[in-house]
Amino acid sequence: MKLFKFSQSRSLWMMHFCTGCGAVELPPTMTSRFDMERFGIMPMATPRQSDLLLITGYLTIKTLKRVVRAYEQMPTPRYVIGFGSCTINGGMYWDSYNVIKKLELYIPVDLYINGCMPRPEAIIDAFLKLREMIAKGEANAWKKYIENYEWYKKNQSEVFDVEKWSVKK
Amino acid sequence: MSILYFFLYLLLVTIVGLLYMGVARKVTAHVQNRYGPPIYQPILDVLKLFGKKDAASHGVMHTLGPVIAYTGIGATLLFLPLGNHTPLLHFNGDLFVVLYLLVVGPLGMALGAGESANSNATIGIARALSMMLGYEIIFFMATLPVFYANHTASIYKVILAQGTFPKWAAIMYPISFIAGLFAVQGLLGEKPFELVIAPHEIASGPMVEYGGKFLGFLQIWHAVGIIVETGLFVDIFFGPQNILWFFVGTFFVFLASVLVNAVMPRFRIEQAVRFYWGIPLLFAILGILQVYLWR
Amino acid sequence: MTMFYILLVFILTGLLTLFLGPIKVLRNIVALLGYLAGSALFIYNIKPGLIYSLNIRVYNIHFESGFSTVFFGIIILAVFLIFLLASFHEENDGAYYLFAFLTLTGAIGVLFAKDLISFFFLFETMSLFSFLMVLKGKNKNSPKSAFKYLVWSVFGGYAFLFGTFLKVYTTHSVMIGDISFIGGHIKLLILLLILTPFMVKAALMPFHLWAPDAYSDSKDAFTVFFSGGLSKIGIFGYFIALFKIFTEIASKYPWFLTVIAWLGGITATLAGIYAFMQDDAKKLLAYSSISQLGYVAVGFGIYTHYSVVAAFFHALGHAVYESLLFLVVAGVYYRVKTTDLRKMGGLIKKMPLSFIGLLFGIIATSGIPPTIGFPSKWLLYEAVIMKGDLLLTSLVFFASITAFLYSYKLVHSIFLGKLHKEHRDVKEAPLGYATGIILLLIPLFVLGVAPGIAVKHIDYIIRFYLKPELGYNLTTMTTPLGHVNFPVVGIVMVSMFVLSLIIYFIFGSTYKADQTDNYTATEAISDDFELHYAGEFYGFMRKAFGRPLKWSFEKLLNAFLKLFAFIGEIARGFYMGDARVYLFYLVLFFSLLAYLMGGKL
Amino acid sequence: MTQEEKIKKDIETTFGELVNVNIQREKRVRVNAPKNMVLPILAYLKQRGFHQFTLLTCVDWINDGEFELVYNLYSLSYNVHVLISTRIKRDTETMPTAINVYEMAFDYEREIHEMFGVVFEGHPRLDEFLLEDWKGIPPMRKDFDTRKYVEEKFGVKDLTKELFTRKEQPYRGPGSNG
Repeated sequence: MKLFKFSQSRSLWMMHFCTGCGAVELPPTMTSRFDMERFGIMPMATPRQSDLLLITGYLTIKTLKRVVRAYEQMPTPRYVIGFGSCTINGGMYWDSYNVIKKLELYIPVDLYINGCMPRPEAIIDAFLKLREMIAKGEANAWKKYIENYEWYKKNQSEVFDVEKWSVKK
Repeated sequence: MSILYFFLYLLLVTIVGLLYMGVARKVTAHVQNRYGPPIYQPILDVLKLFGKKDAASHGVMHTLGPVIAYTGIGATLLFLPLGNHTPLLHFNGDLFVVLYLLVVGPLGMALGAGESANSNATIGIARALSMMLGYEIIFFMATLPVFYANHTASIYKVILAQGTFPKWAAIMYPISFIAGLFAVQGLLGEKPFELVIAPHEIASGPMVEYGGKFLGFLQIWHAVGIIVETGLFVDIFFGPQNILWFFVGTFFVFLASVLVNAVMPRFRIEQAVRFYWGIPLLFAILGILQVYLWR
Repeated sequence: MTMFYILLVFILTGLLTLFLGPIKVLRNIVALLGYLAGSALFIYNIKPGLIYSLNIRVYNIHFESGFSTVFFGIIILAVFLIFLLASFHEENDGAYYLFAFLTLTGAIGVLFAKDLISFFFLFETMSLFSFLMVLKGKNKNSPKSAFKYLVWSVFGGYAFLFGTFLKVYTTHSVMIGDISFIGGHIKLLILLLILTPFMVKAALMPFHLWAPDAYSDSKDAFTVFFSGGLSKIGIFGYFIALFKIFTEIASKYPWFLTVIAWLGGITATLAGIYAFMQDDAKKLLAYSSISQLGYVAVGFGIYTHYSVVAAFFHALGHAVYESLLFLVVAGVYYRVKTTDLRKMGGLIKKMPLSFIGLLFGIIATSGIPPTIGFPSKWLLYEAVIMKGDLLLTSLVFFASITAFLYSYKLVHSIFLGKLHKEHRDVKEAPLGYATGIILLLIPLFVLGVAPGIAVKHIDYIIRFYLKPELGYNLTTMTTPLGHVNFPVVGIVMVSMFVLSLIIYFIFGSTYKADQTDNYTATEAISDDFELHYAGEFYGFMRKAFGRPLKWSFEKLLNAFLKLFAFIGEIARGFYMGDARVYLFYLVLFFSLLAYLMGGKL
Repeated sequence: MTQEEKIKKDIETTFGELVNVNIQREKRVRVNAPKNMVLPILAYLKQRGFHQFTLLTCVDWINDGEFELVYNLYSLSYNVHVLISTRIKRDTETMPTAINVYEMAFDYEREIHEMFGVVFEGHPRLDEFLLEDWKGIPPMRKDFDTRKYVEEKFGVKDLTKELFTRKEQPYRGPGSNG
């Protein structure tokens, strides 16, 4: 069990949901300057294969539906990193009619990176922090989602049609 | 006793294959001026995938797909000599048994991916099968002269018939050897023939609906596949080696393929198939002519 | 006398079913009983070496039974049973059964015939009634396809008749017997002419043009017999022509055999390529059938002991898995009323038994062990390499790769992928089809693991003609090149599968995902959303092949047709149907005559 | 005579008193026209070489009770922008669609319809476009109270307070200075 936990912390496959401007910070993170692959973090193509959902930037209602769907398709244990101020409180879209303000109302977030934009160093730092949390068994947000499923669904239903967008289980 | 022996055998090959994948990632990273993950990274990946709590299954065939894939490659391994190390069942089969068992894996995965009802997966499968019209035939034609010249269809006998260094088939039949190298690139699915997976285009193709332990299975399938495919090539072209040199041989064949992979873009499917029907086919036919002339 | 009775039983059964036409249940029972009586007679009484002659004034009928008679007879009778079981579910009239039984009579009779005249007579009976069977086909294209089939059959029949006359002229004997002693090259011509109808029947390129249409436009149940059973007569014909009529072909005209082998290889490859380009299940299977029969021709063309064993075994295998595939498609058609691959999908959840049938059918078609497809392919490769024709080996290998392509397309488009909305209430194929599937799955595995059962019999057929080189027992085969133990391959696969399953069950858990729960770039899809990728499945291969794919024998033939039509049009121009014009021609003719005669008229 | 002046003169001679043309600055000509003149002007300019329909925008003059629709055209050969501006009554008036002149107007008109509620007569597809499941008044209108809407919909009590005083501090890495 310990081995599994260790390998979970050392091998994070990431699905970066590039919703906004945050996406530009990821190429330097991946490529030779910062090279996140040395920590075992790789970008993956589909939510089925990923452990980590990285939400880079603001989420409009339209995108949130897709994020929730992607999150629900990921196998557990799964982790979410909110990236940039927009995921914390809406950031520069704080009074926009179409951008959600607090991501954690809709899906559980393990870790936020604040800043607008956070630099690649901050991203790497967040990854390392998440790694520590997983190893210690603190990154349990995915359990929260399963336990408080009704609550999350209620929050989601306030902004979009949950029936249509949830994954049928 | 031999069952236990086989377990160890399979475990060894799986781990070595995973380490090869790690090396591939490290080498690619260095080519791209990065540091890269540790070499044992794929092992961690596989452990993580098997430790996942739940994986989505779309039905019986979807579930069995990766299992059949691993079955096929594991069964192939039993018939494949690792160098001059006698395979467990070498007396029971030959090249064609190995070639046909080698297809069981992709077929299983194809059936599994097909049931997921995802068109990305099926496009990937359609590509994989079409690619076989390219590389598989070249690989076959490249190895034929060796078997024909040694008058056997058994891989083990071909190994023994070759003799040591200067009598390697690679040196005796250099044209076929080059054709074979072309084919190995496609056999391993490395760039520029990576279009079956093509993550940016069809979202990792056949694996699109596989997560958790299914993906773990596909990883170890790929790991054993690397050894089996390069091993077949090494067996046929590099003569009798002890098991250590056998792994060195497979490693260098794999390394060559990875280095090409690191700097190549991706072909379109019809380009890839047509590529194989061009220069590699010419080499393969010339190799066959060579064996006719020598005999 | 028994041989005559068997044919009589089949004819009488056919006539009885014609009169019982409207009463479906009774008709079916009579058909089945008649069939069973005939085949019981065949199995218990037909031993190799029976001879029977019937003299009707000047015309003598000579019947004889050999090992090949028993071999092919059992195949044809077995496939006919599958056909009968499946056809009970179709909407047929009595005449349909009459024609079917008369076709069977012809097919079985051909196997008995010892002289070329009765051979011709029975062969044409079979062709004629199978033509009528195609004519009673399932769609409005059937008459056209049937006509195509008839034209090709007649072409083959004339060639055979002409060959027979030549043989009688040169040897003064109508018996099927050796012609090696004839001087000059006329014996090759005789051989070629006698071989023609069999090449047509076994759909060897370029004589294959009737097959895709006739196979796909005849009724589904009949296609099982048509492809699985009747094509065997073509292979029986190869055997007759190459081994009984011209025994010394290998030493006298080796190039002729090479041509046959290469034609076989080209047939296998091209038909395979056409097969994976088809979008209709039956068309695909028709081409696949042609492709598989190409291997048989390769086996005969190589003309060594184990290549011919491979050819016979492949013919047997072809009968098993091609019947199975056509049967499954027939069952699917019975339920969903279409054979268009683009309109099906996801039926695995509704028709699991049919899926299993098709799955093992395609596994056998692809030649994967431990099924019936593997031993023959393995033997064939050994034989071709042994012969030293490496390019032909490569061609055959290419053909067997195309088999993977079309078989995956078939199984994916029908059974995998997304279930169509209108197929939600589809049920498993009815009893007749299901029984057939199960009956065919048994030999598929048994002969794949223990090919010795059949190889022993095949060896008896040909050991008289060729030096026995193949070492075999019940479960193994040894050639000078290699050795294979079929059960070991099977056991290894099964135990490896069990091991993988154990690994699978140790770790983690799975949950059942809905078909709409799919990675679609995280878009939510509704249940009737089209996700199935079936049309243009290998569309990109069109680009890869480029121009050569557009060439075909059919187009060449159509070009000839156009040329003839053009010439005919010109010729017709002379006959306007107007009396004055004829008068003008007459005047012209006489003035020309007068001119030529120098004005002496 | 510069290109701009030439264009201005041409429009004025063709459409006379009905339109008001002025050169705003270099490369930019503005035409103020009544509603029914817009399509003729568009058709004329297209024929005159303005092949590019750059943009269609809308301004909500809530105090006047009017929407101003601005059609932006551009000509590659003259290197000149022409803005055709027209005003229609809010809520009561409709605008004829321009897709028969410029196909490009299709999506712009859908967007304006969705964001402002302007109805384009003859447009074949004025349905949901950028917003999904939007209920209530179109969001770009001046009388749409964004803050109130945000507070209600996203469960944020007091926006400014929420922004600047947060109880539980999120994780701050070294890169973000704090």
